[in-house]
Amino acid sequence: MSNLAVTAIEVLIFPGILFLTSYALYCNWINRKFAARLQNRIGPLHTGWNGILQPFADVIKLLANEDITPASANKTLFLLTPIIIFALPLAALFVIPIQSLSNLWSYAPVAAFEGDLIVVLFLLTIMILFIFLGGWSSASRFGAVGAERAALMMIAYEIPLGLVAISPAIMAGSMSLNKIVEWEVSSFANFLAAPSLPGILLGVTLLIGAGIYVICLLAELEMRPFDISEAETEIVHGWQVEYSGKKLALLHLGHEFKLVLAAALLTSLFLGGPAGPWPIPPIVWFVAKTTVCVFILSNLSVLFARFRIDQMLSWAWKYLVPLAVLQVMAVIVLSGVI
Amino acid sequence: MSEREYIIPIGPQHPALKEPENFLFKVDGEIVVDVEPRIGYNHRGIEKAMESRTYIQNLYIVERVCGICSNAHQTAYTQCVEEVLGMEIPERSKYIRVFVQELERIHSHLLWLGVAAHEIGFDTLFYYIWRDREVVMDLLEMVSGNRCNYAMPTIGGVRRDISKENFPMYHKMLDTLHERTLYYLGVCASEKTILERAAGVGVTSKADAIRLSAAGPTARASGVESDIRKDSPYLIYDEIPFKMYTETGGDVLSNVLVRVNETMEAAKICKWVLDNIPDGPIKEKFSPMSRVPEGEAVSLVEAQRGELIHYLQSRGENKPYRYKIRAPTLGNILTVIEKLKGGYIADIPIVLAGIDPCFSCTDRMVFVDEGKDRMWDMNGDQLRRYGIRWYEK
Amino acid sequence: MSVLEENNKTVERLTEHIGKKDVLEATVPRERRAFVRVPKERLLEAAAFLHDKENLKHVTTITAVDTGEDLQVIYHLRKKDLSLSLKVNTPYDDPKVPSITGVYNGAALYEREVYDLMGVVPEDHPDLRRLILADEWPEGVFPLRKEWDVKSLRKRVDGEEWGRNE
Amino acid sequence: MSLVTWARTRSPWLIHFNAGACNACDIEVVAALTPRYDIERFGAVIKGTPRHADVMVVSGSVPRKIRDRLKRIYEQMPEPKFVVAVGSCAISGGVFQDCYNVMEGVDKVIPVDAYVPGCPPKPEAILDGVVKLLMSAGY
Repeated sequence: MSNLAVTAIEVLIFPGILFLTSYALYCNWINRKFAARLQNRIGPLHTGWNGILQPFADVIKLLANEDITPASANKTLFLLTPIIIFALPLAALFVIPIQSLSNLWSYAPVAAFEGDLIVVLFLLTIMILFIFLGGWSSASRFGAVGAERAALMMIAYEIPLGLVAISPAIMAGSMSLNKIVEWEVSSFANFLAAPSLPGILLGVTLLIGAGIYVICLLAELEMRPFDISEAETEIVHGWQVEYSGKKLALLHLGHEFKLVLAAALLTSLFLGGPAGPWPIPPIVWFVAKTTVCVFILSNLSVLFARFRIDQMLSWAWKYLVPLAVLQVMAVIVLSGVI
Repeated sequence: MSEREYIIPIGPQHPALKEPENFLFKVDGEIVVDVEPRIGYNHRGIEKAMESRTYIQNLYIVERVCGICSNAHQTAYTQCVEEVLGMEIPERSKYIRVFVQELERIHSHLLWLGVAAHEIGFDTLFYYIWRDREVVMDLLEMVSGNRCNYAMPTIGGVRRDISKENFPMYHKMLDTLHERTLYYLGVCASEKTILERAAGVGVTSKADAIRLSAAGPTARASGVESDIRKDSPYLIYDEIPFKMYTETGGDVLSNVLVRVNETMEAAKICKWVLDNIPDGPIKEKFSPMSRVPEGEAVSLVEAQRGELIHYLQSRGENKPYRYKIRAPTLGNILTVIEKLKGGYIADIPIVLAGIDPCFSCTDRMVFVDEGKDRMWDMNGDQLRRYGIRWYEK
Repeated sequence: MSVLEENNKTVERLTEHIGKKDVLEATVPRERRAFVRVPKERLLEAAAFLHDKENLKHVTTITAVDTGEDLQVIYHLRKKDLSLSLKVNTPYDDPKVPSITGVYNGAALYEREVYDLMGVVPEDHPDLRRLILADEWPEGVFPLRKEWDVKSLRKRVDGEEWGRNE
Repeated sequence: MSLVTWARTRSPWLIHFNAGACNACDIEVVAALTPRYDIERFGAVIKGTPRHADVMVVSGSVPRKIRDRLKRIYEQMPEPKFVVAVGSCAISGGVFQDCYNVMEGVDKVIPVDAYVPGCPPKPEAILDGVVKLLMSAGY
């Protein structure tokens, strides 16, 4: 067995495309099921065990449906957007530490390099640009308004999102997700061995950071209360309004990858990634921790009414950005102490 | 029209409108500059149809003017006919009519509250409210046999009696409704995201409400004391002790508070009716071929959405000579246009929903104007032009 | 003073204001209801009087009736404890009435409605467009007039039998 | 049963179109979403745009003006598409037969695959109609 074959399997099957796709569908099911239960409903039930195959059925059906391109749409952009929105989060997921095939207890990501955190953040930003283009190219007024709103929202949450994601990196002294996870594991072990006041302070600061991060992720994922760009009752489905069939399936998958990516980032940056006490392999920890993150996200999203775009913008700039800056400053100060 | 403005059509198929309706919004960025309502997608020609049907047949068509306020329409219709006939209906039937009317008010207001929550993107609240609304639907089903379109009032009384053995159960269900509504009142008055979206949004002043002849809860939310049940009591409303709620804000929040308070008041009225209902017959005889003497009558009813007027002119046949219905929503359209101007796109659904529009009522007599062609000239921007052309396809 | 007496007083004051010979018909069939008929030339005067002096600030609706000889327009005005129906008649060949939108701002849509369905033309209406009728609806076909029944209306508008086949 | 067929029967996305109904059918369609009936158990979701939908739930007697809109919305749906006519009005015009401005039935305008009678039908009946349609629509 050459190294190449292992890498190929890692990319294509586990923990690569196949695993990520099924995991994304699983996360979608978790999200829907949790939301339904919190809303006093049952949610998907008759498709597979407790409806677990529901997202799978949705995607298969969409793939088989007719694909309509509006006559007045910009054909190239209209075609390109779903592919890119599908591909970007998938690409970003390859740098997330999940599970290595070469060693059962190792969680080195498929593609790791110094600075991959920056790449992930960059990909997240680029995605919004393509959402904007996708909405704009569909030549529907609802699409245009949705695209405009998506871009406006990005201005509000992208800065705190980036700032907060940097703070664990500052502590770890590395821009690599894998290294950040390793730092988390070792420093947590150190802290347990010898608890100290700066350690507690750092923990609290990072917790605040995680809170801000969750809020930004809700906006990134266009979940309530920030589903402003695809608000169903206001502008139908916003920038997605014109997509159907295969393109819609890709958009759906892309959105679900984004959900996984969000949960995985949250896990990697603040919850110690796939690491955990010994006899359980990293993959189990990864699944458990990301499921908890999805639960947190879906729980928050059913608790609120949708914000209006201007409210969201002013709120983000008034509170979220300063808080994120303060948090990063606190982390820098503490990193000097520890 | 400036460069920055473009037009967003809402309706006739739009998730915020459960009914076919078309509003044209000229928007500048996120701000609404002008609104043009185009009512008429639901025009069925009921008034004309009624002129060729007998009085008993008309009972059913009048009920289906609107499925949400069916009992209000039937009450108004039967009152009209009975007034021209000079018929005095049995006491017990009046109580039953009020009972069903107030149940319908609870059902309609809870429905509205849920839809309003949905419009501001608060689906969880929508699901909870509609879950509790099923209680009143069950109650209506027990009383009348159907969840909507109850067919209770008939000319000369009511069609079905309510039985005494069920009263304890009715009381219990009404208590549940009252308690849950109180809870939702607390939620609506304290939950921050709701207040952000509802307070100070879509304001109508008291002077404007009077000037534009606003009706019902919409007027009461602006501080106008107008309630047919108090102003021009019909059935037994002059005997029932109940309170008229008004708010002074005139915004969406005031609309919510007025309707929630009215829901609880309606539950109290229902309980009062159950406690005080006299025994006796429930209807007078009126045969399908009976003729109604020459005359005219105006019947006013406080439907859930406001003042409802029916006007009957009879020429001594077994069919009406002219029958006119005006539903409250038409009276509130001018108000809602005032409310929408200068607001945000995001506020359109909740402000529209704020008057609890019921276009199937409104449109019996109105036609549509598509008028698409006009928009073409007004629209300079190439891309937006494309958007409109697409919409045409 | 009972409600009925109060209502009678209102109608009396209106009669006094308009002048006895111009009040063609005035009845108070029961408490809280009144019907008054005036010539169409005096409509605005009567409406203004009721709005300003008698506090009937609310216009409920406007009904138009095809009486067989002419068109009758009924303005349903309301205040607490009284719903007064003010009637005017206007001939078929000149179906004009003065617009009351200047006095009652809320009447704008109702006047457009009767304009569409009965062909009653409110003069000096600020915004009298064919708002409600569709563009393809033929000119001069007013569906609520008695000259049309459902069948002939369908034939006229669609040029053929439309909908269910009999 | 192929995989695609299986997926289609398990994932009907609905669009609700009110073609001049009296609202009774419409509130019952909405009620089918709510906790007691919860149409999502069958994988059905109400979508706002015809492009995302597979099944159109139409209520109402189709007044003259809505006719073109109904056609247009139907044409915007991707294939394969199904139509469920909910309520007596959507089936035959119901009580509004012989009104000058109604079409008397959705099937005069677009092809209908399933009829759910009732005035209005209960939410259970609407659910049943959708599920039966999927189980029998040539699959």
